[in-house]
Amino acid sequence: MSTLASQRIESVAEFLVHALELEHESAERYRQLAETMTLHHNHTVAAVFRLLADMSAAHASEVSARAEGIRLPEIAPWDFKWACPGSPEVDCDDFDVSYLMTPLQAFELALFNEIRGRDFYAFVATDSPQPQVRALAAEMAAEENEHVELVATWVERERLVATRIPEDLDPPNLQG
Amino acid sequence: MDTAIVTPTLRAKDYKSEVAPVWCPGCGHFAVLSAVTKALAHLKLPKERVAMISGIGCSSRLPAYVDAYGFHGIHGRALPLASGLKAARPDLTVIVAGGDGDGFSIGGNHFLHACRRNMDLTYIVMDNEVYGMTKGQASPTTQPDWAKSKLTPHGTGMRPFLPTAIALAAGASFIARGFAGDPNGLTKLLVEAIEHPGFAFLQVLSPCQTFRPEQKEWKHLVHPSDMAPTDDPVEAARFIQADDGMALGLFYVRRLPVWQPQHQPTATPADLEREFVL
Amino acid sequence: MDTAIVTPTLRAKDYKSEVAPVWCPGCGHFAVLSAVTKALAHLKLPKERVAMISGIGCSSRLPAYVDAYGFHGIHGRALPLASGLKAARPDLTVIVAGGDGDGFSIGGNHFLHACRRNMDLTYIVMDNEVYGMTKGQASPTTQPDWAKSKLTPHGTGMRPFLPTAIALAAGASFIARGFAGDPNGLTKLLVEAIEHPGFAFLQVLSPCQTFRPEQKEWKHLVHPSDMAPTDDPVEAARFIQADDGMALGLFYVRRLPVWQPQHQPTATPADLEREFVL
Amino acid sequence: MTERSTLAGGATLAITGSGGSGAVTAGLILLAAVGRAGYYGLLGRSAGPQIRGGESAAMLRFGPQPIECMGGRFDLLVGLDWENVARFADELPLDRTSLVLTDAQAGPIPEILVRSGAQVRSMPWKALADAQSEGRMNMVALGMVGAMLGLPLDALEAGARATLGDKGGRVLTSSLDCIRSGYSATDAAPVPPSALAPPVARWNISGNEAAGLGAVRGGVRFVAAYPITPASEVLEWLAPRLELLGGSLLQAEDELASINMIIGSSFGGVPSLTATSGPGLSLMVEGLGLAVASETPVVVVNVQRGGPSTGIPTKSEQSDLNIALHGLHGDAPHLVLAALGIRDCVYTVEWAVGLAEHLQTVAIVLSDQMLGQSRAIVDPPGDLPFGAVQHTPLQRLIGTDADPDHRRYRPTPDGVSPMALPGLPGGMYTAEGLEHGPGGAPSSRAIDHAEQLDKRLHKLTGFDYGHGWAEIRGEGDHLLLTWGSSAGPVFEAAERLRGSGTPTRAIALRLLAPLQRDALLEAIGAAGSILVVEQNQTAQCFAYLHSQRALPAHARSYARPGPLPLRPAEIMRALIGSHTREET
Amino acid sequence: MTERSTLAGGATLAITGSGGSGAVTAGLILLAAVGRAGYYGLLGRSAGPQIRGGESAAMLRFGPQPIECMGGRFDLLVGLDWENVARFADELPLDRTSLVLTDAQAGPIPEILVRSGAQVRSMPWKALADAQSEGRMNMVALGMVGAMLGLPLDALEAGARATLGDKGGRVLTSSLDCIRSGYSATDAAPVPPSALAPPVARWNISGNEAAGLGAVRGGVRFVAAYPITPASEVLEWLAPRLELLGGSLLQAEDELASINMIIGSSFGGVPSLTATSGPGLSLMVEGLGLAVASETPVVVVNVQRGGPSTGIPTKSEQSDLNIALHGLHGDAPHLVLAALGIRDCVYTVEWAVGLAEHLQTVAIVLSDQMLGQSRAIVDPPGDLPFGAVQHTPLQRLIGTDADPDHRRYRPTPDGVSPMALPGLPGGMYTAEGLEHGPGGAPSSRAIDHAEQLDKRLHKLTGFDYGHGWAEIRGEGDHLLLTWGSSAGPVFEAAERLRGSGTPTRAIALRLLAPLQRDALLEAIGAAGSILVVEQNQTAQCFAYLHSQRALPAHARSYARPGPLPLRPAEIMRALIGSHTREET
Ligand SMILES: Cc1ncc(C[n+]2csc(CCOP(=O)(O)OP(=O)(O)O)c2C)c(N)n1
Ligand SMILES: Cc1ncc(C[n+]2csc(CCOP(=O)(O)OP(=O)(O)O)c2C)c(N)n1
Ligand code: SF4
Ligand code: SF4
Ligand SMILES: [Mg+2]
Ligand SMILES: [Mg+2]
Repeated sequence: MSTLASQRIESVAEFLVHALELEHESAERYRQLAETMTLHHNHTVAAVFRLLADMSAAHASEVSARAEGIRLPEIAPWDFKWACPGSPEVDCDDFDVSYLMTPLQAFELALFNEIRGRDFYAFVATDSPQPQVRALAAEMAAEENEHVELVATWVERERLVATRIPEDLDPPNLQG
Repeated sequence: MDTAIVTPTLRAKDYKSEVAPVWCPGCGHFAVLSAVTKALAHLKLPKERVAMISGIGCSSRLPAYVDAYGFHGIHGRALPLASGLKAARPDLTVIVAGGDGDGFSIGGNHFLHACRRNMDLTYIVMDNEVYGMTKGQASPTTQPDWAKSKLTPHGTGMRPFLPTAIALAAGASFIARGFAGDPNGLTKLLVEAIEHPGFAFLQVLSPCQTFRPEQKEWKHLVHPSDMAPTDDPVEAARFIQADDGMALGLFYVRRLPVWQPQHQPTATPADLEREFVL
Repeated sequence: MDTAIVTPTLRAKDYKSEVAPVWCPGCGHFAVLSAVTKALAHLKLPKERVAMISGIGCSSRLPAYVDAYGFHGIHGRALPLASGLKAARPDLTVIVAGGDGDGFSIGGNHFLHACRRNMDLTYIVMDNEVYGMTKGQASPTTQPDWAKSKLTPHGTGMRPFLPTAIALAAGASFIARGFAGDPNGLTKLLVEAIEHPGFAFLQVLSPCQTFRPEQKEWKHLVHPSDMAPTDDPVEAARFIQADDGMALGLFYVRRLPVWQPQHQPTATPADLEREFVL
Repeated sequence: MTERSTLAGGATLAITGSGGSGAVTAGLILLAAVGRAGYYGLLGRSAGPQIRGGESAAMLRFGPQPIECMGGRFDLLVGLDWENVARFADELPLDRTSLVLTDAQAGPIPEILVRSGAQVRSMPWKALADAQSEGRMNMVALGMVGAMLGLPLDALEAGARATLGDKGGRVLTSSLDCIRSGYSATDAAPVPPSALAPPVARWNISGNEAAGLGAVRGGVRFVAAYPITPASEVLEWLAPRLELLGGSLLQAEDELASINMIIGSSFGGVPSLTATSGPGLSLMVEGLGLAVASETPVVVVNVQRGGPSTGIPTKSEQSDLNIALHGLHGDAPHLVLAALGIRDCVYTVEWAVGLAEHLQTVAIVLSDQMLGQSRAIVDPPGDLPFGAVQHTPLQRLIGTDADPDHRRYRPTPDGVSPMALPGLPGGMYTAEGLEHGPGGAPSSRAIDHAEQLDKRLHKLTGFDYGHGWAEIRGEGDHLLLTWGSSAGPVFEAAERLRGSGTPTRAIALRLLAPLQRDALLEAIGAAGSILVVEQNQTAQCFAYLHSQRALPAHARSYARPGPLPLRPAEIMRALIGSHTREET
Repeated sequence: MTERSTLAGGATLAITGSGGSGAVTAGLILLAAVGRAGYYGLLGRSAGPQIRGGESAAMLRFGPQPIECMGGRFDLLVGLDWENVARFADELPLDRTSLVLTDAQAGPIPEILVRSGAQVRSMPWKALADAQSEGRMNMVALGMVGAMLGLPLDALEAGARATLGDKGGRVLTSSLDCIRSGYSATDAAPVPPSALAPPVARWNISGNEAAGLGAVRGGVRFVAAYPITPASEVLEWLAPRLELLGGSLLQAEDELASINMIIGSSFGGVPSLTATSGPGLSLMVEGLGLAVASETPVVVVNVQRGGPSTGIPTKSEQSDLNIALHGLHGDAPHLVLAALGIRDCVYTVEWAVGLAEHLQTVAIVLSDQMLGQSRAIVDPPGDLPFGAVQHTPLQRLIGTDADPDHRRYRPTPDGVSPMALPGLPGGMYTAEGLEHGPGGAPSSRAIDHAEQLDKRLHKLTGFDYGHGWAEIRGEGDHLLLTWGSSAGPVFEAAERLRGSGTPTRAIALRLLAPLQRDALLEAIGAAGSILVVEQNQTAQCFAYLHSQRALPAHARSYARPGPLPLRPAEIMRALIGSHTREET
């Protein structure tokens, strides 16, 4: 799936809204995953997702800070210029999540997402007709790239210790 | 205008309640929850004017996860519950949510009549072609040869229920299909459904991670509808009969009279008593 | 052949029971009774192999008037009653009869699922667009502006239920419309319906003399369908969407897999017990 | 011929005839006429199995005191014709002092009536009717009977106007002509116009109308329902009138829908009700359980008919007590009330609405075909005369902005928690049918289950219902205990027993659940002989009272199914043996 | 650690763990293993609200005598991990003599367990598991526990093979490796292979499977049903097996359909059944009334769960007795039975089918989540050991060509009329839900109504049910009276009381309606102290027995709702006060 923006981003304000949405969405998605993993007692993976959520949230507030004083346009969820079905760090993934997932799988998922995020910024950094946007996007791409590298090291480290968690032999719980 | 009270804009997550979903991680229903909250945020609907109504099923757990008024009713009866609420309280935005079992099996009759009645409701069916909550039996939308449930060891052998075709035949005024894997498209459909005056039916393909893992493939099978939304039932019928069940979008939308009692009181019970006097 | 036992041929009247109908003189249901007996006679069906199943309503009184096995069940549940019977006894000719209230209002869900299931049943709905038995309230097929019932003083304001459209959308394999005022045409449709392997739905316009006297006009409004029976659902959908509700004839017929469990015993309960042994 | 009637100055009569003869219309006019003439009255009816037309009978009893049951015998039988009258023979007991009026032209009187020994008089109805341009035999007969009963002509005319008013001028004029012609053809002494007219205008009302009125008096503004005999008239009365009150009625696709619709509307804050009969109630029990569990107030008026299953739709019986009390799965405490008469339908339904709202629960009100489809001339019901004073008016405890704690299901001393209505900013919650904690979140914990079960039970059992739980009349060592519509014949039986020297007390239960056991045991006191009277096969109330240990061991049961109404004489016989005067 | 167990040579233990830890699977293997080792056993389970995964607990009790309830305390708690184990604290009572096994790596033991005072021992499960190529901690723990319990290794291995057989070879091999590694890592003395194996191979069966088996033994060949927790396994067991027997199961669109479908198939002559739980039963009551009125035999197995409304789907309760007895509108007598244990599900359902067929009526069988979803090692149930001899085998009276009179509903001395099946030339009739005459034609006549009501009641009350109506054990001045699944803890309580010098008799009712009142009163005799025990809030059976005047005035009630199972100790306490040995 292409991770490039579907149309050109034309202004700083527009770009900031995209960046904010990307980071918020990402934070929320990780937070949700962390909660569900907690509910299903997969604490290691929950912790991974919580960490990722915090990273995205921190990023979001950075973007917020940059947006200080700028009038941001309101963009409907479906009018964002993503090329993925949704924002790049959330809705490009092709990953299974399961309550039995391992930290390795979680980091791999995160790496995949962070790469989409970085690529988005990188694409805008070359594609936007607006030099200010290009500059800003390049800066963000660089930051995002640090994330990618960080997560990549985590993935590597996990690969060394990873064990396969055997499948759950227990039957599902009945409800309703 | 400087005196206007500005309510702070709510983000989607502000419409989430504090209750943690019991759903399996990876369940499509999460995306529906997220789309619902995005749509509410986009429409800037005051939380207290929204009512989420459901039946029983994994999908029907949705109301508790939205920070609005809610009613988690009984299996198959979400639509009448919502219809009664809307009839009595036209001022509310009433959204009904449930599963394919809840809505098309035990609740099929109410679906038919809700389509006909055309009250201003939004009905989201999270279709996973299975009964998730009761451990994976075939639902009306299950393919006839799906034989993984012990209750139907050779498959149901029945033609699948075609939700959009039934909705059209029953007279629904808004018929659309979304996909949990396309959350923003889904949000858009949901916003349109909520804004539509009348009964808006939104089928959402929402994979069941646990009992229908093969539905992971859906993301490769869905495709945008190749027809612009029509208001012509004949055209819509033709499209729907030919549809592979995987087309996404708004198929049919039509302005039809909305059923909503709204009477001004002109008498008191004491006035009515006069008719009995000899 | 001279040794063959010749059973005397039964005439239609031999299929009438001794019970006198309680219907109002002039009620369209008489014509349906007559068509049923004619069809049975024409098909030379042994009475004891025929089962007439119904719900509650004036129309649902039919079984007692036919000299065959019968079950006068409860309101809206004729189809499941018949489906259970047919599942257990595939050797019988099972005919289901009832009204528009019984079949489309309270019984709507079973109608949907019976169409999908496609068991070899014949379902006759005597449609008079009213609840006759309970003194004339609006039924699902009643026009929205019919305001003669005190329960709906301004009319129902709801789009009428389109039985043939719903049947088609739900997957019925035989869809036809007859008219009580055309008893021979009706008999022909009925014979075809009974002979059709699968779920045959026959809507019969059957005027209610008492609560819908204006239905006397129907005889001037009905007309033969201008389409030959089709097996193409798209074509049928187009026709039905454009139909004025007064076209008579067989609209749609298609060979589809018939749902019928029929298993040969290969074990005894004692055999099954072995699985529990440690 | 009225001398044998137990109430001085009244009579019991029936008008029979086949479809088109107008027996029922004549009965309706006569009821309106006796009302205008200052009497109380009660009009019941019976019909053959035909959907329309067919034989029918109108049964009227009237007199100077309120009429609460049809009584035991008929003074007068007006036979417009004799088609299939045998069908009604059980319902129209005649004896030697009864009088049968007919027109010889209608043919010979059926053997079964002849056997009663009643006197027979032939009247020239047909001839008189033929003499009019648009002669109506029923109206001629009505005129004659009115004169013989000593009713003023203007009362008959007014009755005809009230009854036929909407049929259009010609029908009315010709009917009035016939009535006058019949009236003047008798040799009865003329009666001064409306001699007995009471100071306060009385009401002419059916039980089903009364139930509808009780609903709106109680505050009901939304009804969803599915038609069913014999409850439909409740709905037909309500539909147009709710609109006048700013409310509405929705005809649902079935009873599963109707009960859930009113749960939805009530959740929205609008007091809501439905009406049905046995088969419909059966379909509602799952919904009722949801209302109990989610603490959403709803009221169901169940107009009972003969059971089981489709049973006898047009006849009365009190056989739905069991399902009303116990038809919900799980431990699902709720209110069950029963109307004690036609007029009492107003009170009982009004009270039920108030109780359901106040206690945030389900109230099932049992009426029956006899109450619902009979009409009566009654005193205007004033304000609700009973119920505990401190709770008046009974209404829902609504959450407000000022509430510090909006947990929907939080336990409170009386078990009732304020209910936030959609629209209240701070009150958001999800109503639940799953067991839940105080905030409404689903819970399967033992402690939450116990707490919520206890809350839902305690709010009902701990409530002070005042004195509306029963109607108690008379004193005596003998006790007749009953419920619902059997109150009428029971009260009359007790009164007659007292009159004939057998001091008898009568208790009719209006509130069946929660049973006011202590009050009941006190009211029963040391009664030497106790008979529990009800109209069903299996003595459902008798068993219920025993289940609550509210009956002494020597209490006996008199229970028999419908369709025939209970009669005072059989109750008297059952209580004190056969030495009571023989009347059916 | 097993010395405190009431049954010598057995133990009660629980295995807890979160989703994926395999606690339930380990429990299933252990049950199979104790069975192979010659013990009886009972395995229950509990889970969190998550649809899949989440915390769960398997609870096993085993011993040399049949195990009929979980007992009052746990000897051993095997904590694979401690996730949310507090949820189960109520269900897993521990005391100072209990032993908790865990792997210290699973983290600190929750406070609530520490407080019980139980000893705690840490085991190297994780280390042992990690040493295996596909290490499963649960299997290592299982091996260790098996060794500590004195089970032979071959029994554990056979248990694993039986339980995991269909998961594929790798899963099984690695599991066996782990079991062996755990087994050999204990210092327990080796046990000879399957030392205790009984002469007759016992069964490993759940209550829901047993109900299914009872159905087919009774002759059921058609089932229509709609899935619902906790009844679905009855259906899942039946669906493929009915086909082997030449029958079938139809998954219906809802419960309204399923009940009417089986009425249709039964009308066609095929014994038919459905299974459901409270909400589904609620939807079926209208259909059940039709079956009663039309005299069409059908059986409903109602696997009770916590109520009211959606309630607590996964937990047990005995709160559907009211609706089962009284949930039908009108006077609609029918049979109500309750299974007294897992093995008894076979008998009770088989008997119910026979009775329904023979008496042409409805039989509702009450099971519950605890019976239905627990598994047990039991003796093979032989032929139905009870019921009146003269009616064996119980089956439908089918009309034949030889019948002179084919009026379907004609009264007969025992109230049962031959039923012609479609296909019989002379037998045509229309089955009716309206009241009817003997031939089936609708009738609203009092005489027909009385006759048919009487027929339908009398055929049930006049029947000789033999001695299957209850199970009675022991003698004594004290009496514990119960019904359904509470029989297990009640029998154990009575046995323990007898053992400790308090002669106590126990009666468990299997046939609740029609109540065998005379036999019950005789069995109650002159008991000095009587306690009616049941698992619901409102003492439904206690009230019912009183309603039938089948209880002396001094009888007391011990009723409490679910979800916690009744325990022998609380019953003992309730019967004779607090001087019984303190156990929860
Ligand atoms: C009357 C009734 N019948 C059956 C059930 C059991 N039940 C609970 S949820 C469910 C099906 C849910 O399937 P669906 O609506 O598709 O939701 P999903 O879990 O797949 O999201 C069933 C059969 C019930 N709760 N009530
Ligand atoms: C559960 C239930 N609800 C309502 C009724 C009342 N009822 C009997 S027949 C009928 C409607 C009949 O209408 P239809 O099926 O159109 O038959 P028709 O009399 O017009 O032939 C109704 C509402 C009932 N018997 N049972
Ligand atoms: S069982 Fe299926 S539908 Fe239910 S929560 Fe899990 S994935 Fe979702
Ligand atoms: S009421 Fe109407 S439908 Fe019923 S019998 Fe009379 S004419 Fe026929
Ligand atoms: Mg589903
Ligand atoms: Mg009709």
